[in-house]
Amino acid sequence: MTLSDSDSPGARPDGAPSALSRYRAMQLCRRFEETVHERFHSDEGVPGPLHLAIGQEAVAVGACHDLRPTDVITSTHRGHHHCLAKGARPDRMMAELLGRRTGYSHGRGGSMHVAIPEIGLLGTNGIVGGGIPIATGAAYGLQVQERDDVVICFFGEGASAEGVFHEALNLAALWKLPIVFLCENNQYVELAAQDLHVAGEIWKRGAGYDVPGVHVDGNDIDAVTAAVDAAVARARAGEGPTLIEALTFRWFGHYAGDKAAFRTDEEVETGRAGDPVARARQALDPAEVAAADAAVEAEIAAALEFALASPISGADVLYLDHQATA
Amino acid sequence: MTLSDSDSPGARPDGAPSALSRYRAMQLCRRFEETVHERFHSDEGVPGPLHLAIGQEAVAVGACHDLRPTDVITSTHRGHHHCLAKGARPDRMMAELLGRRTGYSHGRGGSMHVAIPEIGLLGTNGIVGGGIPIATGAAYGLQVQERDDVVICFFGEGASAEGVFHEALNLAALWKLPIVFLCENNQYVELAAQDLHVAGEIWKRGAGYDVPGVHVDGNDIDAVTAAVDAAVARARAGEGPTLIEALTFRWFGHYAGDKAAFRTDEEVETGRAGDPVARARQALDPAEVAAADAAVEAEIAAALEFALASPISGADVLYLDHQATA
Amino acid sequence: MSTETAVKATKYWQGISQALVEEMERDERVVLVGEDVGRAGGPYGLTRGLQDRFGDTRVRDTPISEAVLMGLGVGGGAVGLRPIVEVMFFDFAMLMMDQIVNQAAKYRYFTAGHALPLTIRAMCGAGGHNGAQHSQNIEAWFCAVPGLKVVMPSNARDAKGLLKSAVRDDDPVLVIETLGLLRDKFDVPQVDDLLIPIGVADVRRAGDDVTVVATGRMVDRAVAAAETLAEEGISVEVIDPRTIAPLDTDTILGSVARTGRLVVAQEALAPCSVGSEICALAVEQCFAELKAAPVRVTPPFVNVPTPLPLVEARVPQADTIADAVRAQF
Amino acid sequence: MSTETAVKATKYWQGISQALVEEMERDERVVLVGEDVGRAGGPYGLTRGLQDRFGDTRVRDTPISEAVLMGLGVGGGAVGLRPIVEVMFFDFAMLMMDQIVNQAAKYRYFTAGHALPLTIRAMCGAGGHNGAQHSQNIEAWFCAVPGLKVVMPSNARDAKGLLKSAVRDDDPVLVIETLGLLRDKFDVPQVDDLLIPIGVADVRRAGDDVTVVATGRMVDRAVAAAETLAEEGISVEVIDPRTIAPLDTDTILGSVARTGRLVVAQEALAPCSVGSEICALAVEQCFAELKAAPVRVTPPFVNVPTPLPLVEARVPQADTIADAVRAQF
Ligand SMILES: Cc1ncc(C[n+]2csc(CCOP(=O)(O)OP(=O)(O)O)c2C)c(N)n1
Ligand SMILES: Cc1ncc(C[n+]2csc(CCOP(=O)(O)OP(=O)(O)O)c2C)c(N)n1
Ligand SMILES: [Mg+2]
Ligand SMILES: [Mg+2]
Repeated sequence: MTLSDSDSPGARPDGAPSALSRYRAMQLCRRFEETVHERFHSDEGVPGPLHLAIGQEAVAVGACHDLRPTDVITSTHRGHHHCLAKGARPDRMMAELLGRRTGYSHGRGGSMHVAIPEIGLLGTNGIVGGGIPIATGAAYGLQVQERDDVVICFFGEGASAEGVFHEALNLAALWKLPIVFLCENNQYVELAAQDLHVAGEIWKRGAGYDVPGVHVDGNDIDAVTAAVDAAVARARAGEGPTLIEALTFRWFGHYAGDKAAFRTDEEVETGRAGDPVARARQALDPAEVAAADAAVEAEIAAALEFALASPISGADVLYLDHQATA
Repeated sequence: MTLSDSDSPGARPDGAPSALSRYRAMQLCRRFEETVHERFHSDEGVPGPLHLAIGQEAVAVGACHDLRPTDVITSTHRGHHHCLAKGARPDRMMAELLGRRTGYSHGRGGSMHVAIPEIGLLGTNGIVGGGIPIATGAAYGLQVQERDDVVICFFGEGASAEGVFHEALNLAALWKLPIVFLCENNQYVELAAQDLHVAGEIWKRGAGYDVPGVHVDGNDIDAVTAAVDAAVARARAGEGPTLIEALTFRWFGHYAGDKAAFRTDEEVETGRAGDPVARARQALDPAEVAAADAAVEAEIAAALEFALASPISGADVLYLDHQATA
Repeated sequence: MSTETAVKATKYWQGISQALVEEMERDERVVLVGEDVGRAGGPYGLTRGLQDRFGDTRVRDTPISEAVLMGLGVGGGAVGLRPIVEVMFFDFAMLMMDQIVNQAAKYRYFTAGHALPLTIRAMCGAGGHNGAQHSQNIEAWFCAVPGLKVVMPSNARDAKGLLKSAVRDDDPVLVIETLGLLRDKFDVPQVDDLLIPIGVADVRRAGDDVTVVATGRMVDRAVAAAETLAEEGISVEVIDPRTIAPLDTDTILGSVARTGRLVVAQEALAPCSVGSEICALAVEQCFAELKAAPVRVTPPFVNVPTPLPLVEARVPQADTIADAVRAQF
Repeated sequence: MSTETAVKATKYWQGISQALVEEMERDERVVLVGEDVGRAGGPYGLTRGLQDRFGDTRVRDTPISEAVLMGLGVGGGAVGLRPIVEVMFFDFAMLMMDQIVNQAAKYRYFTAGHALPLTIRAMCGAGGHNGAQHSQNIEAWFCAVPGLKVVMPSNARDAKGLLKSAVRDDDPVLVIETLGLLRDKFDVPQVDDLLIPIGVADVRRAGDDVTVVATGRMVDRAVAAAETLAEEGISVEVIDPRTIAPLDTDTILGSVARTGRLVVAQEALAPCSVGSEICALAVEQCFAELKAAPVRVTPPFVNVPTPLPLVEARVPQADTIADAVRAQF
């Protein structure tokens, strides 16, 4: 693979004032997912499951926009926005989701198995909570190497019920690891509302470990940015972990195709009203927005074109990358 | 096995005023463990590991003394006192620890594998935290059957770092299960002090789940009794779980034979000064105490005699109890 | 399968669903716990209606806490329930290994004889397009654990009958269901109480020249291969063990001793698998009768991909099995 | 093992200890994490002094949180460390299965080629008296997972040399050490850098009449049996695979093809085990050469008890192995 991931057009600050840059990054996530969502229902379709984060862009971009390529994140089964915000190339992401040879994992893995260590992305994950121990280990690795890089560990409110969340909080607090536990509360856990899953409030659980707990409006890009920047600064300074719960809303079903019929129209309307991309847009100069939108459209179009022009992955990819010697 | 476990002499209230009854139960635990400890260093010895709870008797007895046979507990690798306090027969316990055919598990399992469902003891456990999911499941079972029995889940402060502790707290709170999570903090975790293991304070972790958290002096039998009785009443009333942390002290090493040389003599002396059995004794009439002690000595002597008179378990026990059909 | 009783075309998932309803109707100690099994009617829709029918205590949605979820089965079973624990994807059992192997499987041993009537229903992702963490056939791990029984229904009749038997069994039984079969239709006999005994293999097709032992999705492929081979004059006996622990060695090895030839087809990877075990048993006990080397037909030793075409490119097809059989002669 | 180089009688635990020191000295990216590995010097005393020598960041005591403990190895390895994760008892790996099987083993696959230089050291309780939850030989589970290498040293030399090779390997390697061997002494060659290659079996004793493949504690028992049988005129070749995934099939099957007879001796239970795999491979690939039925010598299919006399009553002894060999003729 000759493509380089060093300078992704996705989310690195691009010289534009950062409010605009953040907006552009959110719009990229939004349009990327809308585009694969359309493909999903097209004839060719997407050869695997799709968990859309449409409506949750502010959490990913607010958290990742200001990170360094050497900072690390772990994502989830619903992680397109995390990947793009951390600098994944939309074209290779698109290729992976469409099962193309040029995808990040040769089109074998799809949405739940995008991992790009060279940009600090230790993977979306098919296992709920599966990224939490990895994030903790990465933070330990950074600490051992005395780097002032940090780790952001994304997980959902449903994942907060997994034992590893607690194991990680306790250990990270004991070791003062450079990590931010970012709970992306989109108010739904698979096929039901979160009332079945969360006792009490997640952000309040930090106190039991002497870890600061923060609650933030996950649809407000500035609020997320401020909360995460503070937590990241704390982590870089060696002061240990922070637990942030960002409240947002899952616009669609659990997976593309799931109608989430249990939700009332009002519920969905109210939820979508908090649209973080629209909110960010209002604060910006319409001309700049138009330019940014045009740039995003071009980038998405190019990404789709790249993916569709790439060969569909054949059986040969099954045998790759099992061992160094293989 | 013809012996009946219904009326164990161990811990059921025996008509004596309960302060004396509790004292007697603690003294039984103490003398039982001192006796197996001696055996451990004798020629014949004990054919397996021994984790002694000497010094922690008030936690087990304070929690179990007032329970019903139909109430349930789960214990740990350090659970002789829990078993006896819940009504296990000292003679069959002794036989199990000495590898005799008459032991509760035919002498195959030893100290870490004593499980007596007929008295509500779902087992000591070789897996740290292993009893926590079982306790939660038992509480669910009681709830389904609409019994007003309760579960007490014993675990150490070291075990509190296991993910299952958090999973169980969250689920028990969501479901209002009739369970008491009793953290027996003996200030040591295997071969080191607990500072390596616990961030913040364990009893404070309840708040994150809207579960009441209680901190109690684990060497004060009355304090433990009061705290547990309140939590049990709450559980029986269907009001859900309580988290109790009882602070006590591990008198000996992690296992019989371990010198725990890392501890200073002062540290050990100060810790042992809190002796819960001695404290309880002071509050009682010396004559009654003497009578209780004599009764305990007789019971322990009989238990040891029973065990030593029982055949050492032979290879035939290897094949028993793997399946109903077997 | 008796030809007298009336049969009805039934989807695999319906077989499971019917078993759940019948057993919960029959015995109020039977409960079902799992992720989204209640309010949502199950990730595959096969528990739809159960919560309305049996209440939200007996059909209970759990948080995403797999270790404690399995503990609900162990502790619940210990205090008098007959729990059914649903594992949404078999792979997630990796988060439950302690409760299954160290606790449930050893409960009767530690308690010196007390029953633990626990049924674990795990949906194996084979045949789906959910990728390397949702499609693993790890059944062999459990077949190596004393105290566990493991069944693997390959059709709707067995999915129903084995599950009903599992619920009535007094020891932990792991029922491995297969995602790729959920919407396939099979004939299911219309009897009051369809019980398929645990520990009894099913001779799907009688034959004299070679024994093919197949599990899960490979069973119907083996039968298809047998039909093709019949036209070539090769008489194939196809055996579906149904219970993979303990194996019905009388039926399986009896057939091998008679035919002298063995091909095992499975979706699990080859190393240390049920197929390895069957081959090892066959050679240990039928050496004199063997006319050719027993072989295993399995996927290559690589991860399961996500796109369906690649999934199928990786697993044995009827042709693959037929070729392996031809190579026996 | 070369007869020229000087050897020194070394305890199994010392071999492990030496490997840890040498590798941590050699490469500062190497770290050791586990329960009580630091301040206490390890549950078995074999990491004593390491923390003083390498500091409490590189030799780190963890809370009792097995899933995250393994995550330290996965995440640490992903950002540039070469972590060694100690699993106090192999059985506790049951609490780490997701991190080992779904994450570590598949890291190179998901990342399309990135290395994960992770070493997992698990102490198998075989030969100890810690009971059914601390003594299980579950090695076969891991041998069935693409992306994992599994080694099982049976002596101090291999405990040292295989561990050193594992630490330098760019993929996850599971090193299964054995409690029952810790205090046994073995000759260890005194060379600067003792590396035992992964994937290469050790022919412990050459022979012509029968091949005995033995692992862990069974290796020396197989050698003892071979010596007895030599006096009876039976020439036994004893092979210690050392690496059980991937197996050195050239050496093992080459020997079987030559002798025509195979006995596999292991402490693991029979079903779906490494022994099953070796027998299945032998019959698949050496059918024509086989003169007798390959057999497995294993404990009966029951739990591991606590008292040592019962532990030994359950596992194969040199005599058991010798009898199995005699039965081949
Ligand atoms: C260990 C594990 N358990 C269950 C699942 C099935 N599953 C996939 S996503 C999901 C819900 C996760 O909810 P949340 O953490 O809130 O993330 P969201 O889907 O809302 O983004 C579940 C239960 C899984 N993939 N892994
Ligand atoms: C899952 C698991 N991890 C580790 C161990 C080894 N181990 C046995 S006891 C123990 C310490 C437990 O500490 P704590 O919970 O405080 O109980 P205490 O020994 O103080 O009674 C450890 C680490 C184990 N038995 N099981
Ligand atoms: Mg959610
Ligand atoms: Mg403790």
